[in-house]
Amino acid sequence: MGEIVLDRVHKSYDGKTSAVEEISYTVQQGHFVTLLGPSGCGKSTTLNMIAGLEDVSGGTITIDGGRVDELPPDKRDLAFVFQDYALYPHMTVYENMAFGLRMRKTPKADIDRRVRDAAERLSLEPFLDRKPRDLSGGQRQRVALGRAIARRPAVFLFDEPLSNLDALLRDRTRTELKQLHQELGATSVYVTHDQEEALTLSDKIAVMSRGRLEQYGTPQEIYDSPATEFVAVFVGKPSINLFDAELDGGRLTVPGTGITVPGRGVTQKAADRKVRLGLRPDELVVHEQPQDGDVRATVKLIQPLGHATDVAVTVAGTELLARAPGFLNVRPGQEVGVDVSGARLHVFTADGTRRLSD
Amino acid sequence: MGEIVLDRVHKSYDGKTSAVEEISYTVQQGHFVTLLGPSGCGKSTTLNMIAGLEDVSGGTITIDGGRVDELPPDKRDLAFVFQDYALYPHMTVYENMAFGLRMRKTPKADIDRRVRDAAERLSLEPFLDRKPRDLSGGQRQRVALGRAIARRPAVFLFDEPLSNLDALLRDRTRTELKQLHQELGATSVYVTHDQEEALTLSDKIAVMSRGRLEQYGTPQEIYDSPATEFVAVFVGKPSINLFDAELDGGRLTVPGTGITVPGRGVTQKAADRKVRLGLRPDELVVHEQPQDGDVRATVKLIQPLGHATDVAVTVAGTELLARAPGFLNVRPGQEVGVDVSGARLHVFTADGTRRLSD
Amino acid sequence: MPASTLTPPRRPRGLPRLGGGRAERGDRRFNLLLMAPAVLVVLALFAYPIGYAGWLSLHQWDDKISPVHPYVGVDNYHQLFSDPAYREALDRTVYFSVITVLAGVALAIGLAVLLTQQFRFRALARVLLLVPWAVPPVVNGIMWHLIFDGDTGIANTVLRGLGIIDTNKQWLSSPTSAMNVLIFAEMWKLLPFLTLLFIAALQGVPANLYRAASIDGAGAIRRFAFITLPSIRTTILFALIVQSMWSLKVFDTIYVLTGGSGGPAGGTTTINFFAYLTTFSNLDRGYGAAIAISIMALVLLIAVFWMLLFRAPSWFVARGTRRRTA
Amino acid sequence: MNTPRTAAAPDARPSTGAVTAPSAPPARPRRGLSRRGRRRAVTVLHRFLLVVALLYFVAPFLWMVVYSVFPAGNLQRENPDLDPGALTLSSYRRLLGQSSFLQPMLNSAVVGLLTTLICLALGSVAAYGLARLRFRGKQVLLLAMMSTQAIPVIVLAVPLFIVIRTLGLFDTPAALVITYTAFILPLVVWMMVGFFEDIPVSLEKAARIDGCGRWQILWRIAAPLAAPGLAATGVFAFITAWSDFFLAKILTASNATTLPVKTASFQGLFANDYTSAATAGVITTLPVMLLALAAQRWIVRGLTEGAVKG
Amino acid sequence: SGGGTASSTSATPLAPTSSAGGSIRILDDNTNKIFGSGVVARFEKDTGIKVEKYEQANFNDLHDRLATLFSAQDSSYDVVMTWAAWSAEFGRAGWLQPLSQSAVPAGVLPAALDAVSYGGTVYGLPKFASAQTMFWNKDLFEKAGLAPDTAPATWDDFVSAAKELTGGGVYGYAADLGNTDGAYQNFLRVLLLNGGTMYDSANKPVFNSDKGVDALDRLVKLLRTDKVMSPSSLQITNSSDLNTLFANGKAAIVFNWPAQYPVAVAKGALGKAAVGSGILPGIAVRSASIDGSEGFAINNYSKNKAAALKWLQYVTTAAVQKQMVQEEGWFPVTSSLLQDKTVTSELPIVSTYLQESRYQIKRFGAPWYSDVVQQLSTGITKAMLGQTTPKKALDAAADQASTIIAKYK
Ligand SMILES: Nc1ncnc2c1ncn2[C@@H]1O[C@H](COP(=O)(O)OP(=O)(O)OP(=O)(O)O)[C@@H](O)[C@H]1O
Ligand SMILES: Nc1ncnc2c1ncn2[C@@H]1O[C@H](COP(=O)(O)OP(=O)(O)OP(=O)(O)O)[C@@H](O)[C@H]1O
Ligand SMILES: [Mg+2]
Ligand SMILES: [Mg+2]
Repeated sequence: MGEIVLDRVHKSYDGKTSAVEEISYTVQQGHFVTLLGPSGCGKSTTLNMIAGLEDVSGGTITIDGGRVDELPPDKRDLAFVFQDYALYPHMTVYENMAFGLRMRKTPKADIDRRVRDAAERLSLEPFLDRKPRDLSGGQRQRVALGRAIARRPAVFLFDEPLSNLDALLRDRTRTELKQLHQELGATSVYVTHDQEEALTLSDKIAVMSRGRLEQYGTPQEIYDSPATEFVAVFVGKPSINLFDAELDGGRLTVPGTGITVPGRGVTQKAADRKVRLGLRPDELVVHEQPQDGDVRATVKLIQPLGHATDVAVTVAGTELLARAPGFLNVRPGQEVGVDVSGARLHVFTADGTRRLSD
Repeated sequence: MGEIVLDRVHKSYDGKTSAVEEISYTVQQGHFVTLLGPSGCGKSTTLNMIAGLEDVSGGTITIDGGRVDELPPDKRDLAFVFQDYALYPHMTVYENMAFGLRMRKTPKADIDRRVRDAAERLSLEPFLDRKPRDLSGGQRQRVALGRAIARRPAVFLFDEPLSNLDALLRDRTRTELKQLHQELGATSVYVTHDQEEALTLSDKIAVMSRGRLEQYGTPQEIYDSPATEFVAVFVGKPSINLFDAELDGGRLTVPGTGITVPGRGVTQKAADRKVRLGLRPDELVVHEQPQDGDVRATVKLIQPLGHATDVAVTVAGTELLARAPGFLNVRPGQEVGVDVSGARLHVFTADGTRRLSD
Repeated sequence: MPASTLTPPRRPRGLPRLGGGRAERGDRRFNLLLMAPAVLVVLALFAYPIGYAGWLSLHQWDDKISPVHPYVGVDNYHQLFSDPAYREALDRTVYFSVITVLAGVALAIGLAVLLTQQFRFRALARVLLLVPWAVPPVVNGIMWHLIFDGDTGIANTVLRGLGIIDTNKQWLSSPTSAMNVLIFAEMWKLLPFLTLLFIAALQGVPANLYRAASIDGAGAIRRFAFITLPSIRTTILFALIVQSMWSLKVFDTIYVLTGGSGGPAGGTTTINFFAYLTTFSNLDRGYGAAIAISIMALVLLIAVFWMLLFRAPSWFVARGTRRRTA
Repeated sequence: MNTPRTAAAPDARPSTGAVTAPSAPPARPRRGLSRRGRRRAVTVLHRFLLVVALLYFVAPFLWMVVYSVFPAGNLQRENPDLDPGALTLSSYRRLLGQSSFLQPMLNSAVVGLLTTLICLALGSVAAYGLARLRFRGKQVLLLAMMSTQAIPVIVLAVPLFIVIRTLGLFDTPAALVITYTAFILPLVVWMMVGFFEDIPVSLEKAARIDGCGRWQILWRIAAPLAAPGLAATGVFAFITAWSDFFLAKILTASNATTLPVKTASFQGLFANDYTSAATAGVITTLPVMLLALAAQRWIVRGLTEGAVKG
Repeated sequence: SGGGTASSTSATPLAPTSSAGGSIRILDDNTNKIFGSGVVARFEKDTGIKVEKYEQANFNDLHDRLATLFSAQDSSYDVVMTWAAWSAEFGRAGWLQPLSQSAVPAGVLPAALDAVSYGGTVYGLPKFASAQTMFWNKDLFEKAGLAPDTAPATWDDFVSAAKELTGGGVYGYAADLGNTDGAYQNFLRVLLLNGGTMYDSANKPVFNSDKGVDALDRLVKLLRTDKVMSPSSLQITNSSDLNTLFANGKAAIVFNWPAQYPVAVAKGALGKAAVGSGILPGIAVRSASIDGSEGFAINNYSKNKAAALKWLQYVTTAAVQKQMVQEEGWFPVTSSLLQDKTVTSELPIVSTYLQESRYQIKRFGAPWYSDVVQQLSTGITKAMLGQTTPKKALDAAADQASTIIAKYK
């Protein structure tokens, strides 16, 4: 129960510009799929179309083989967790969780069992008689989850459900969510603009940009082999270093910086002399004393994180970010060496739309 | 110019409970000091007392040797950046930045020069004639900064100035802020509940909890040698693993788990048999195949982050979090080995209030 | 005890009981200073007249009959219970108020729903809504008189044109129909304000609640019943209270619509108008004051009734401190 | 005339739309068509109710305008004769050329403006203080302010009349300004408190850091930010003062008579003049109506947000 | 009769003095136009007294306004308009200045003087005399096959004529029963025509006598049984609407004030030839009518009573009275003018008035007038609407009236 197929789904609000351009992919039954992308890229629109809160402008959506795109939301057997939770403020926690069942004329006893079961799972029992306004943000979030769980739908949809929580709570709830999914095994589609959430939670990630689907794959595929420059930049923290580089007979050179590496595994066609080269900061090694083969760089800014230190350096005017483990004892202005030889290469065409390295 | 000394500063709003308990520390001239702590711990209250927005209930505050705690805010020569920016909605960006100078009867020409200078520094020139409502969140934030800079005060105060920005912008602005401080060199006191911000920005961090000062030190001191259990938990991401342990003749044992390590550098007094042991997740090593000396653990949850993977495991019922580099190929339920021998030990008294290890 | 004697006296007399240092005390003093004039003006302008009215109501004070005004205790109030005219006026007031308040609020909710939908000239429609609100009550009376005149009124012309009636109806000649015309006229005037209230309330209902409810399986009707109505509950309460006050106090329209008589046959004499007739036409000021005070009590009683019905007296109280979050 | 009644819950209508779409078995994909057809039916119904409602709100006033520009003879007959050739502004010319009409007009304007100014000045300052103060009696005070609206004017009419006469203010604009202030001021406070509460406290903190004193904060920060509220409240106060009939009738005789009183007087025993009454009605209404329309955005915000929150 | 004044004991009757000057303020109703458009100016020129203000107010508003003013002992106005009911009410309350006999000009009609007096005390001087007479539409009479110049002399004649006249959007009869005073007047008229009276000599209400019940019954029948009375009669709150109705040819017969005449004969209306004028048709008596005379009185709190009296007297002068008759159609207050040939030739209704004045013309002004009329008119309207019987209505009203009147003992 719960396989979702999007087939050339398309949405335009104004009939002219596309909020979502023909998107196709399959969410396997029981999978947790994340729609990841920056603000305005069409994530919510896609989710709303799956939910039936927006009409599709074109294409079809099927759930378990049945077309649903003309059905009203309540006929689609899914639950939705909103960013602002959308808890009914005038109902108690219990009533909030029971509402969907009541609307579906579930017998009273059944409702009670399922609500209490969901409440127990989320440790919400002490709050069942409270109104949402008497709960903390995290508790509200859990009620929103509970409302979805109590319904036991085939599909869960989440629209940035964690973004209203503070950092600590967000991490904790993320973990709970993952655990919950492991237990329930229901198909879930999850919208976020936070790459960390997407990586940690998902079976598969759909990275979107400006209404288009950039890449659809497992977290590891997305991180290790971003299909486009956009994906490379958007996924991974701190953000990847990107340079205009030249690919010449198997060697990659960043002009004017002295950075040059052998282009292992890079497929070159005639047109691809000018390329984009990406190097992840945590794969660069900073030597307080420059060593042989190091690129020489000047330290600009040091940001200690405790377990690691982000060092922004400039190499002949080009800025480069490296992440070194632990506290690094350098000072702005100091000259250091950066070893790029150990870094995996992410090479893209000059316009960033196609990956050249494997 | 700009040394701030807090001497047994104390605040009670209701005359009964303390929002801030007698706090003393010195913010050195030119330093960037962060007040770090969870919500409601008294950070803003402390900052407001320094600013003069709240009266002190006891103790004294001196700036550059002069007592200021009875002075009104405008007599203290400081600027304040608010979480919601507090831009005057009815004034243009220019007027916002000029307002403080106008109120101080600065000559027109001077005002203009200083406002334009600040605007240039923050790339705000194109927006000088706009009203705040026509700016994006990030731009507003910069105007709030600009308003402070234009005043050229001896002291900058910041109350969670980044928390209304989205993640990407927050990181970028944090970097800008750090650079700005490097350039201006003015004493700054910065409030945040985000440990990462505190670590990256500060010369010194004051960790607060429930109105009390837990620790005052450099980021490295705070991270490497947290003075209390609270600091250890609050600083560092992911959060430190903490166990009830027994300290016996130089060995630390976590009862029932098989975890046991030599208590290097731990000072034991008679009373400290029962202790708290902290191990940072990134200092634990996970072996997909358990090896000799490893603690045997069952994988509970895997959260890949791209550059690393967080693995939650259970060791005889006790949960433990480890962070391994790259993608880790394990599955929930799988048996793995955890090597704790390389981890730095954080040992505290049983009530968590005193550090025992060095 | 010892603890409090040790702390320095922080609280000057007369100031609200709160902690704080010099600056905070200064702030409070400043704010009190700002409040003082308005509070004093209102107190002065209400306290004396109300006291005076209460005093009047305890006297026999009929200017036409006698220049002496003996103290009569609660006789005037006693008369209220035995006076059939008061009873009738009260009945009419109940009729008028029940309809204007209940139907008014219900219709206003409906209109607000109409006007919160998306359509092209929505802004214009909401502007037009203000027309009746701006019309002074006196003009309202004149206007409806022109419309419902039995001979020349446009109402008859239109209804004849539509074939609904074939001879002119004398709208203002029977007590009941005159009362209904009055209700119709008052509704016209009061609906816009109530509608505006509800428009704002409806706009304040988060759209996501409706979406959540539709996902939960609620159709349009059930969304209205389970989401819309409960969400605008406090506004409904406010509207009921405010409209009850106004309905009990209606005067100008009656005066103009009925040529100052409250007729025909007293058919539009509500208690407020009755108080007027007693006080100013019959010059029985003592009894008039008693009637007026009974109205005041009635208004407060009804406000309390609505609050209890909604079990939300705390809402009114809480409103003063609640702050809108951005 | 039961049309507005049917407007009660358009949301509750969609089921009727099913008439236009052949009903389909539930939960089948093909039902989508009916979903669209139903939407169209709901739209049609919505527009219809809308037109009816707007006609109801606008037509009566327009009819009074018609009455004021046509000779009574054209209208006081079986079927009104709206020949545009008969259009005449003579009744406006006559009224506006009469000092006995202009004087009340001037009085109304003066009384309205003065009342508004005083109420705004006292009320907004008090509201600001109230919004910033936290003390135990605050809610009670606000409630007391509001409950002044529960007092029928008739209760106060005689005492007010006596007070006014004792002060020697009978039949002067001052009499009206004072009494209107009493009735309107509490409302102004009530409305303005909401507006001031909406101003973030951090703005005032920022201003203090920037060097503003208390009055300066009030004047330079709070007042400009509450300007929409002031405008709305001001318009509300003006309209209330301008529209009053009862107090003006009681407290004035001739010199200070206001427009509503004058307008009402066109229905006499021996000289009922419908055209003049309609004309006076239009003239009385127009200024406030224009004001209301001009400030409508603020008014809607002011009346509703000021009045009901949460 | 209950003429004992409660509070005017201190007031000595005012006699004219030669040395009147200064300025006065006048509050009139809005019946007359001639004062504002010339008479006031001439008065100022002729007497040297300045009229600081001549204000006209809505008649419907005036009672409450005057009562308020008086009870506040206000002196804003020196001269106020009065008529039968108010002279009694305000006079008894001590709010009007009693006049000495020497202040009353010679030849003032008793009926007109009655309207400004109460309990033997004269409180003012009349500005015009007025009584209701019958008007009929000769054209409609002709159309209905009735003799256009012969007025129905008895009630039954009137009813049968009205029946003939009713049809095709036209009603045989119309009245102004729409407000308190109107309902009372219409009843009082039939009551008098039926030989009845309002109060007995002890001021006990007797309008619910058999004559009274019969009178009201006849009135009700006009509307409900014979259906000759225009249904709009019940919503007409003032005689000017009635004027219009008759002038527009919608009602064939009306019993109305003299001001009906100029309206009916005006350009675009019926014209002189079509308007018949005669005395009211009787039931038990040949005819009778109700009085509508108005006058001016002096505010007892006035600071310039001497000058005020000058105005009162000036209004009764022949020049002013003649203008009143000619321009507005009201009857003059002095008998000499009533006989004036130029006046009668211009206004045939003046001779009708002369005829009518041979019969009883009453109004029963009393201090309790407004209270009693309020009760009575409610009963009358209910009876007209068929909501109660005439007997029940009148009995109840009489009961209430007794209670009210008892307070004045
Ligand atoms: N109701 C609407 N009417 C018109 N345009 C809309 C509507 N909703 C969204 N859009 C537009 O469609 C595009 C995609 O919006 P969508 O809400 O799906 O983005 P998103 O990825 O969810 O962004 P966010 O992270 O900010 O929520 C945006 O350009 C947005 O402006
Ligand atoms: N104006 C006030 N009146 C009464 N109590 C207050 C006031 N402001 C703060 N407090 C209380 O003082 C304590 C400290 O508050 P403070 O605002 O300083 O916390 P904070 O560390 O800034 O928290 P946050 O991160 O949520 O801003 C809290 O318990 C709070 O409830
Ligand atoms: Mg979104
Ligand atoms: Mg804070």
